[in-house]
Amino acid sequence: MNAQSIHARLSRPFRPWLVAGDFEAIDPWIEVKREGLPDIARYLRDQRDLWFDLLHCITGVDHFEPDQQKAAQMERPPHIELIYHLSSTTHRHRLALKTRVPRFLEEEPSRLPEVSSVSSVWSAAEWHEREVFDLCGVFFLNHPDMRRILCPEDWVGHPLRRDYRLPAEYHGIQSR
Amino acid sequence: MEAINWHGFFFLFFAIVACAFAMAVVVADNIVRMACYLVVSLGAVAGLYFLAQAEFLGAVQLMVYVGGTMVLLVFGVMLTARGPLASMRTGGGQWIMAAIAGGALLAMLLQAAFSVSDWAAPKTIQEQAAVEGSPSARLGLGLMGVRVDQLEQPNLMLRRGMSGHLLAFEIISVHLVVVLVGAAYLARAKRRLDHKQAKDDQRP
Amino acid sequence: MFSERVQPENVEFDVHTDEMLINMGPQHPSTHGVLRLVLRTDGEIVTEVTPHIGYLHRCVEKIGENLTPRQFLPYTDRLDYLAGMNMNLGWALTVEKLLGLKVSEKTRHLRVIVAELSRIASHLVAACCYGLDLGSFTPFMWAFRERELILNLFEDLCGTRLTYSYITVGGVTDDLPAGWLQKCATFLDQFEPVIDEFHAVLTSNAVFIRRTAGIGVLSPTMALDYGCTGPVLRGSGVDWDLRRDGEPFCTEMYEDYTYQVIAETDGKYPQDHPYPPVPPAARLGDCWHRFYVRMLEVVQSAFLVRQAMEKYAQAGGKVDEPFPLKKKLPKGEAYLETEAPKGQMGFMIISDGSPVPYRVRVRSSSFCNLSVTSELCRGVLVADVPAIVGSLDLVLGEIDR
Amino acid sequence: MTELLTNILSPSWLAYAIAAAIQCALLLVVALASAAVFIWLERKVSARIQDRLGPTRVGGRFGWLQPPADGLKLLCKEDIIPAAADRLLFRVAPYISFCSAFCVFLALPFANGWVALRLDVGVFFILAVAGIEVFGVILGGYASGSKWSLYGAMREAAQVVSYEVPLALCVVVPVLLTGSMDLVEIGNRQAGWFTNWYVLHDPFTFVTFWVYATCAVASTNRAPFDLAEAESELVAGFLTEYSGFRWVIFFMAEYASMFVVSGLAAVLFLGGWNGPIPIAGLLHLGSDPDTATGFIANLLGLGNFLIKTVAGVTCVIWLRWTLPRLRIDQVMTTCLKYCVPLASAMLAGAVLWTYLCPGGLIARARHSLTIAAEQQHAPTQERK
Repeated sequence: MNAQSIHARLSRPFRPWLVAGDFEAIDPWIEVKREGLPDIARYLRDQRDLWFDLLHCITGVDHFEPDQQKAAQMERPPHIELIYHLSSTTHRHRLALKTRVPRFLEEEPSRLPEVSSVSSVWSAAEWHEREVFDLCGVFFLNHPDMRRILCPEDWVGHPLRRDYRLPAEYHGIQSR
Repeated sequence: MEAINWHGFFFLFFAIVACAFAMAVVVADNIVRMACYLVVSLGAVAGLYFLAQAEFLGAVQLMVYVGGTMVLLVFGVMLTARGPLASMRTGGGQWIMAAIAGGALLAMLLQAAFSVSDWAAPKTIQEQAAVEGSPSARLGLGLMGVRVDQLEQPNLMLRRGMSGHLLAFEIISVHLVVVLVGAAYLARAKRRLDHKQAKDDQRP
Repeated sequence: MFSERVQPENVEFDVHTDEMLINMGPQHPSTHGVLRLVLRTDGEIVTEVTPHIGYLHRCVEKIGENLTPRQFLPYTDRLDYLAGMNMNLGWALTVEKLLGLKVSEKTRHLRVIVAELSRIASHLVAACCYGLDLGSFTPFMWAFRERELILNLFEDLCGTRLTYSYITVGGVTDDLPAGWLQKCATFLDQFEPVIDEFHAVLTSNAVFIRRTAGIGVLSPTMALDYGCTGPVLRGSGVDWDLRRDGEPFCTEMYEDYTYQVIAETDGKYPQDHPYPPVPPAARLGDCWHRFYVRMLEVVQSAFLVRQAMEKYAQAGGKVDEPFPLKKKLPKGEAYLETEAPKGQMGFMIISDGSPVPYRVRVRSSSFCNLSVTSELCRGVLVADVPAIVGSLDLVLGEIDR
Repeated sequence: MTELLTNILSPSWLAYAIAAAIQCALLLVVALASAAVFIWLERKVSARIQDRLGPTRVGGRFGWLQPPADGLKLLCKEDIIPAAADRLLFRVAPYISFCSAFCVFLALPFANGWVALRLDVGVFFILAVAGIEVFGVILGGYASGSKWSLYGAMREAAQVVSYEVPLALCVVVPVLLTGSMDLVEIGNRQAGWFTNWYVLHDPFTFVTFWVYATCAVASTNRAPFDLAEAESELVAGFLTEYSGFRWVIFFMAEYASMFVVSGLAAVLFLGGWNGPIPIAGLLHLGSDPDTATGFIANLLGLGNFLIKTVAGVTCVIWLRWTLPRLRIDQVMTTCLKYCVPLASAMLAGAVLWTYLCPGGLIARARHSLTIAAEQQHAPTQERK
């Protein structure tokens, strides 16, 4: 099944949640609203003809430009994009599922954006979501163990945010 | 300095070690150190047995008591240790109780010791060393049912009744086997429970 | 001889000892680097294992956002440092996917040669370090003896023994030196009979079987659920290998090669060599099967190298047409997973049209394989923890990135 | 020696003390030298098994100076006592282990009558004293204040205490056949051709020997039973916190006890100082060590004993570098489910055998053949 037919397959039950899709891209993708993510994920996994049993990866991409001039040229407003790479070992088809979250919850720079976890659908998501939380600063709701995973627990900031600046010091260690 | 009594010297040495470490067991407040001192004390007693040429008894002392203390130590560590070094402090009341009990036992033993007329004065080494034959062989034969020491009994009918320590030996063996089986049974996994519930039970 | 153990999570032991929290690692002989496992133990029984990672974290993805693809290539060597060639290959193919670049036939076969040799080296380390985890030191030395020969070949090829940066975007850095194929053939000739020694001392060893069979059973569904890939997944009986089942960009490389994907299907392994039989105590998905899959894949890889050498000798075209160091990348994003020795190694590159990628993502196979540890280690004995962790074949450079 | 020194030195107590010290030193040298040789042997054997050369340069050929070099290096190492350790016990523990391993040498005969302390309960003494070695390990493991060490200590306790049972049961079999616990007596009883060795005495003793070998390896904590120091699980077990000299002492104890169990196996089952062919007996050298010929016979016996012991140690080393480690539950299962019943059965079998067929299989066969031959030769005499 290619991305287009998957999109068609999804559009019946989830039409209001499907935002966009690019079936001509190098890796065809479908973008969904973040509210619908867990349901769509479960549907993708459980439907016999879809059967996406393998979650490869969750990628968080921070679309943001710290430079004011360049920021004006950006096509889309600043946001964080989450990309879920899925495939099915039985049907041998692939899909990139995307969803968008704001960079901060309610535009408050101290609050992380939230999105529902898919770790109940694929256990693999458990660690990937922790990694996205750690590096990109997205909080996953209903996650069993939302902690930092690669950085130390007391690390400040999320390194893969475009406006991240390395702390000058960490426990007495000079970093610059 | 011509005739230094080596036997007496070693006797004193082992006796002092045994007593000193026995005291140390009482005074120490760390359970593992206690066990360690106890082992030294029991080892010194084994040394006394060797000195008295009772090698069998000495080896038994080492194997049973020292080995037993080792097991005690293991259980002490496993079952009572909270934190890396478990400590047990004795209160004043316990000291008094222990002193009364220990003193009574000591008095009794002293009385018994002095009542044996042969022990009133030390014998010469030659006399002490004159133990004919090997004691362990006789003991072993006794365990297997042959009383070597009673062979002079002239009456054959009476001799037949004295079948050595075979029965006692058997009873002890069976007893030990039962204890072993019981221990294995106790240590065995018994009930099946839901893991989560078991885990919750463990948490106070 | 030993009856099948009852699942310990369902057993309530009458004799309780104090619960103890133990740090296994980050400095521990059997965690293969700086993995830290916190064990909650009740005597010898482990009730819970929590992996803590990140001791080698250097945020390679951030580094990738500041370097052009070819500059980033040496960093990929440091991911799975036991199979640097496969890491290079994964990154090179990903960038080529973004560029829509096709490499010459000669390059393709050359890549197969080095990738499969690298797989042999990695599997040898994995399989025999596993012996070390179980307390058997000798096969480890034997494996390193063979691996040394592969490293010598690589040294002739690119001058380094560990971090090769050999396969680059658009080709490889240099063609094979003269006489290399002959050396490689000599290596394979002496290596293939040696594999049986490993089978003798590990695979069919009674103690080894007792230590691994039925331990850490990973069901196929659980393996997929946790995103386990590579030999870990195939050890659970899932017939899935990206060299055959992956994206075209990955499978094209292995077109018209014959090889078998090693996975137990219908209760038996593909058989073209007298391997030791599967012991009756082994259950599909246990440590023994994961180990066995690796040992069999080594044979397949050697077979692939032989084919590739033949094809390379006949193929035409240049091998070194590297992508310019600072050329602008086309706008777009590409994600590609390749079958690395440890599992599926994924790279993602997102470009906004500048020479430097906007975002680089590294999907590590060991990372997902490790995430299943706490599930597998519930209720096992302390000695089983190294046995299970070792069977997953982890490389911390790849996990921590 | 004591008499000699008493004659020379004026205060007899000094002479006595010096004589005792010399004897102790001799034994100590044996224990330490054997440890050094075995360390070298272990390096060489493991190297050959692993397709390496092992030490080649230190001290010229074969790297024979490697153990002293190792020792020197270890002596120069920093002596570390962890902050959480029980300092007294931590220091004492290695010595307890080594002392017990060393004391065993007291009762171990190296040739006919060449034993420091001839006890009529020699076997029992050796088992009892060797059992104390584990105490040092437990103490060291506990006193280190490290959880890995504690694990090692607990495993050691469980393992060694369990394996003492089948070990003792196996040892009882030769004792039973000899009717004595005196090791010299046991060794002498196996004099003559190798068919007189207890391992070939009857099928039960043959099996007993292998059970003994298993239990001996287990009780010395060597692979595949080296759970107490399982480096891939417990870092180094009870040795985790030890370094330098104290570590060496534990190591020495391990090698000394390897020597002891191999030597015990040689005496109990493999004829001790009696070679496969009774050369000394054929040459009529006599067995009295005070005569010159008897001395030579005893030297031959010493050679026999050492060859057998070193062969035993080599097998133990070979095992270690070949097999993976068993798990603790498997170790205990091997002991309690297989070794103990097997050893008990073999004991019972040996008792039955000696009752039904005294003198062993081959001796018995030879005996019955002689009887048959006699009967053929003199049938008429028999009738009278």
